[in-house]
Amino acid sequence: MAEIRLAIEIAGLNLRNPVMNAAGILGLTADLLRRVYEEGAGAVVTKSIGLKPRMGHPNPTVAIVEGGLINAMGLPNPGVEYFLGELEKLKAGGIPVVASFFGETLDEFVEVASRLSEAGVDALELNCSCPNVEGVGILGSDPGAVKRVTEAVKGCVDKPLFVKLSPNVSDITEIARAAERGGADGLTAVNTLRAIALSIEARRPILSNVTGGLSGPALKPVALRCVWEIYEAVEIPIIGCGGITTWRDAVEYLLAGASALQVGTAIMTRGLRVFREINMGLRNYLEENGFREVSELVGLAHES
Amino acid sequence: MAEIRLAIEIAGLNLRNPVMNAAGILGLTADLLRRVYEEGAGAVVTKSIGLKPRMGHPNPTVAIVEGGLINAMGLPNPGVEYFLGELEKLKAGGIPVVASFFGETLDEFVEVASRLSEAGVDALELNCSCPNVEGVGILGSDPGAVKRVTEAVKGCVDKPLFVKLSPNVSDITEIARAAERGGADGLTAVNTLRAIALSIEARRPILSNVTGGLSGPALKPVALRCVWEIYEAVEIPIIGCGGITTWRDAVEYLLAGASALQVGTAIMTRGLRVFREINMGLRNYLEENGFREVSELVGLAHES
Amino acid sequence: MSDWRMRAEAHRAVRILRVVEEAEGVSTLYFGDALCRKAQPGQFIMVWPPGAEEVPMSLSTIGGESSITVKAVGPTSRRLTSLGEGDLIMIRGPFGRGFTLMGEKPLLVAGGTGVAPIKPLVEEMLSRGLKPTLILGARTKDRLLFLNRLRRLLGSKLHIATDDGSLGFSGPASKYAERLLDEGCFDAVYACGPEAMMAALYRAAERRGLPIQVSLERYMKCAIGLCGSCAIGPYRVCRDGPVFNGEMLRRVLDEFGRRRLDPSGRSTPLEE
Amino acid sequence: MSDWRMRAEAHRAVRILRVVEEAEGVSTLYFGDALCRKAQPGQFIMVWPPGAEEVPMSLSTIGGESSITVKAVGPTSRRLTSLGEGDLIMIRGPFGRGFTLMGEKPLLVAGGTGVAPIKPLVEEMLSRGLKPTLILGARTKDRLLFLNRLRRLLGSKLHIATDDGSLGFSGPASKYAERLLDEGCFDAVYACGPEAMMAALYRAAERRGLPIQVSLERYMKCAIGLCGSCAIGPYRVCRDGPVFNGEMLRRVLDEFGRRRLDPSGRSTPLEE
Ligand SMILES: Cc1cc2nc3c(=O)[nH]c(=O)nc-3n(C[C@H](O)[C@H](O)[C@H](O)COP(=O)(O)OP(=O)(O)OC[C@H]3O[C@@H](n4cnc5c(N)ncnc54)[C@H](O)[C@@H]3O)c2cc1C
Ligand SMILES: Cc1cc2nc3c(=O)[nH]c(=O)nc-3n(C[C@H](O)[C@H](O)[C@H](O)COP(=O)(O)OP(=O)(O)OC[C@H]3O[C@@H](n4cnc5c(N)ncnc54)[C@H](O)[C@@H]3O)c2cc1C
Ligand SMILES: Cc1cc2nc3c(=O)[nH]c(=O)nc-3n(C[C@H](O)[C@H](O)[C@H](O)COP(=O)(O)O)c2cc1C
Ligand SMILES: Cc1cc2nc3c(=O)[nH]c(=O)nc-3n(C[C@H](O)[C@H](O)[C@H](O)COP(=O)(O)O)c2cc1C
Ligand code: FES
Ligand code: FES
Repeated sequence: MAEIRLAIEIAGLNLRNPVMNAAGILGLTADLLRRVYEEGAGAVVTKSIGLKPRMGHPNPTVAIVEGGLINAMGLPNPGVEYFLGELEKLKAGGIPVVASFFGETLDEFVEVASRLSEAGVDALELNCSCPNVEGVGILGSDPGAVKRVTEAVKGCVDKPLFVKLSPNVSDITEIARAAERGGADGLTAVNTLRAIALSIEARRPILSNVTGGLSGPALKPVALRCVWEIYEAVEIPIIGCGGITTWRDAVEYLLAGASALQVGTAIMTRGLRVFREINMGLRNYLEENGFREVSELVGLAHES
Repeated sequence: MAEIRLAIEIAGLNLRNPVMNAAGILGLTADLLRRVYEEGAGAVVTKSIGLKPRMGHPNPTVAIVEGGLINAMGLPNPGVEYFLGELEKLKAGGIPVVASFFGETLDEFVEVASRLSEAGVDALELNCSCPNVEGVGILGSDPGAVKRVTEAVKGCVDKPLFVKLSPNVSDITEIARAAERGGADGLTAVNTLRAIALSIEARRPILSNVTGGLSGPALKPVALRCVWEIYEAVEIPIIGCGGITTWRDAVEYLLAGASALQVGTAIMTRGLRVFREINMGLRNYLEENGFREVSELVGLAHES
Repeated sequence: MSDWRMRAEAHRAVRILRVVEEAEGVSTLYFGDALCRKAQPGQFIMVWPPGAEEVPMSLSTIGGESSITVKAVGPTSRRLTSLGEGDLIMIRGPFGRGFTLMGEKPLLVAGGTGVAPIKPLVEEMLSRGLKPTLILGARTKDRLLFLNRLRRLLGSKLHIATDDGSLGFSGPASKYAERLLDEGCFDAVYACGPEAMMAALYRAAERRGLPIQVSLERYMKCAIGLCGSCAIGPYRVCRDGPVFNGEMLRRVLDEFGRRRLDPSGRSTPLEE
Repeated sequence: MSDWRMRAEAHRAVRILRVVEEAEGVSTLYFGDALCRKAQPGQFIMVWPPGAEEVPMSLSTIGGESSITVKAVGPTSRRLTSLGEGDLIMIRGPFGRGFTLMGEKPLLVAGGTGVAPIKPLVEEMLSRGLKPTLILGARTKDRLLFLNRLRRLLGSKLHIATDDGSLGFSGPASKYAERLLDEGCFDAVYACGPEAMMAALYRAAERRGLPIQVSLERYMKCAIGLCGSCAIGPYRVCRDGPVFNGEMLRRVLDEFGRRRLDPSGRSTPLEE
């Protein structure tokens, strides 16, 4: 029997398997990201890094709802200057690193991306979709703005650039195409859905920021639809993200058109073993269905 | 102790309680809607009625996902001409009826609304948000189109008009304001989120239409956020809809700003007793928290 | 955690274990499924052979293995009867309310593929110590389904009726049933088959003051009680049925045996 | 069906049953909650008095009633200590890994509000037949928490250490602990209190080859192991902790007792 390979190639990156942590999940320190890699991830993704340190929103910053989690962390991060030290530690370990980043202006986007890029990350992920920060969140629904930011960043970095899209738009293919035209090497789909949780006893919103982003299984059907639509609209590869909890979810995303995967909320429900679980399940699925490589699954459901 | 009242007034309608079935749920026949009313609903909402009969999409038309249901019925309906007969039967029973309707052109919207209105329905609900029909779905994300359709319909009917909004937009307050400016007497928020379900065994989408609309608890946090945002953007009343399953959900929607409620998917999980369950729970909540009327709760969480 | 995806309403894939041709164009497809194992006789599932439509089918075997018995009448049923061992079908269910046991000496009447839900009902009745009598009807002797199995189960309590008289009573099963009802001392009636037959039996049972249950078919889309396309009067066949008792039938006499909704929701005459 | 909203991670409202002032600015808030009833000693909950922030608090009573013991040090803890009977707080949890029972004759050391998770640990140990000895430390005698209750539980196995010598040993509890460790034949060490104290005890235990567990505090946002803000080395205090054993501490010696992340994720020196 032929050997089953979990390794993938995406936008020039060679990864031992297609499963990463999602941005903002355990990505604040080198030590935690190293652990994510040791637990079996194919690459690690950092917290979204901005120009200046940010404390984020006051607690409560998370609320559980049926099938998911709403968070409004408010992009806490130590700022790019500080974070270069963490990247150095990570890169010393030879771990493939995708650096997520954001800015509040176009210049900030470019500056943060350049510095991360010089620090030797393997790829960049442009977060233009965080629904929680004024001046940044809006970017995600304006194709023109997405194209401009992507272009500006691509002009200054020589690393593969993924643009992470927001599902809170009328037509995600329009944004996807804008990013592609701007020179993105790949797309991450998707960030969280804007949502709210209320307490009927406190008679008020639970999150200090009032609204937040819905992640987890409740997000999955919408995120999967986004991947499906984007796959039909662009040529560049897609990293699927949203509610992936089991290997079955992973296979669904691959069949819908994702070439790689990110896992966030499932680390709450399954723990860090989720990376090994998904990879084991993927391997079995490939074997039982007569496939040899993950790439054979990508987009397969579009052919039916 | 003062008497607790579940009765509400919304856009001139006086209803014995605030809980209705959602459009498309059991709304094809007078007999079924009468049963919904007998099971305790405050008013009944019809299936979305168009000009001509439609068979809808082939099966499979529904798929279960974590926390919800994806449907792509394809707006099957007997056409307005035929449906007038059902309305006659319903009105003979003195049941408050909200007639949901749609068109594929502006003229169709006006014609269907006029005929339903003449048939003596108590209110109309303009479905501009069904994500499954070409030429209609698009309407829901274009504020100009929403305003024009609303205006045209309002110009020809003398019944309260609710406009039902889609959550698949970047900024729902823009659409809400467009409907208000077009003369809507109220808004129903919201319809389903565009979504997909795949089978990894069949390696294809489950729904014959590929994509469908996500309803049920998975939709709730997004729908509740829509109600929250719309409440801050317009003056007209809101009917909250999306994942309402228990009286707790109902109270959350009222606190977020809904004046009335619609229940769909919960009829699958709870059965038709869901209307009585919610109304009983609402009554207890009012009593235990020192309120006397449902209207006292509306929007209360915005004051915190 | 995967609460919803474990629900009976969720699609799942099963492989066909084997196919048995029961008559020309009628096949039984066997498969294994944990939820169908625990179904009640009379419940149905939605069956989707990928590439075709999804359609309702009664469970014709309930136990360690499950089965459906399909008559090829159109594109999807033909697709189903063309499947073989190892092929994959997607199913959801079981749905609806099945038969309720009543009486000690029930008379069961099955016409055509209507025997599908009646077979597991017979098995259930026997295992509970009831004494069922069954009239198995079909157009011709070749179209009698599960004949051997039912003979083994029921012995002399199995009666046959064929329209062409090629075996047993010659004429409609409902007519033969009236005769037996007058002779025997039955205390309940069950039926599944053409709706005209069931309507005749309903009248026969009512006249004699006997409780009756029949299994109805209507066009189904959601099968989970939401869309209303399977409506008959105030009932949803998919959820309040498919088994109707006399009290329910009494409320839908203008439709039972007469009319049904087409897929757009318009009431149209029943032709069978 | 409401699977997720029943999870420990979900917010729920509880009413305060009563408040007991333990010392100046330190109060115990009692409440009833089904999930906290089944917590392990050492686990914590997130507590949100609506209108203020949400903060982590150890469970100081585990059983029919639950409690937290709050020291007023800033806006939220002051708000909590100002609440009274009938007031509503939102909680989620219990979170993290609590203490694991080791040995037969453990030495426990609690400093300040660090006694909060130690009290239910003592109760658990006694109910399992272990023979715990506790050193209860505080700045002054007035700030010794749960003194009566612990004396009743432990009798002569309760030792006191105060910084000002107003009761018991005069000086840091960790110093007194070293003395006891040399005298008694303890087979395990547990500690909760200022991190410098716990670091001293860790070194003392390591030198003597004794297993140790300590309970750490770090800035927490999500408390469900996702955001990483409570990181210490490769561990999340909210999920892998808050109780750390010697093996875990050995991997974080550059941070334990020295540094912690501020809310933006920058490592800063610990000052206590
Ligand atoms: C509760 C229930 C139990 C059934 N049990 C059996 C069974 O055990 N064995 C069996 O052979 N048949 C059974 N049927 C009938 C079976 O569903 C139809 O024969 C099948 O759907 C035909 O589909 P088709 O594409 O082959 O034919 P088509 O040419 O599409 O239609 C042929 C006939 O089947 C009806 N039909 C088609 N689609 C549906 C649908 N979605 N829901 C209901 N009726 C439909 C049509 O209205 C028409 O009368 C049952 C139906 C119901 C409602
Ligand atoms: C696992 C754990 C268990 C704890 N158990 C107790 C206990 O039983 N009794 C008790 O009195 N205190 C306990 N604390 C400490 C308690 O959380 C802080 O005292 C409280 O958050 C102070 O909030 P404030 O607004 O009153 O003060 P602030 O002025 O905001 O801060 C005072 C101190 O509390 C820290 N703090 C503030 N917010 C948080 C947060 N979200 N997470 C962690 N630390 C924070 C600050 O970093 C600072 O050091 C525990 C902390 C942790 C991590
Ligand atoms: C606690 C938390 C923090 C997050 N922080 C970020 C972030 O900094 N940048 C970003 O692009 N996405 C962030 N996200 C979104 C995730 O990367 C991911 O898109 C989303 O959670 C959906 O995936 P999941 O359902 O697997 O969690 C965050 C999500 C969570 C739950
Ligand atoms: C089977 C089904 C059919 C529906 N048909 C319609 C429809 O005809 N018109 C409409 O406006 N909404 C339709 N909807 C959407 C519902 O009215 C409602 O907006 C949505 O289901 C969210 O509510 P829920 O979560 O309570 O189900 C349909 C939903 C379902 C599940
Ligand atoms: S098939 Fe939809 S209600 Fe019965
Ligand atoms: S607080 Fe521990 S990971 Fe978020």
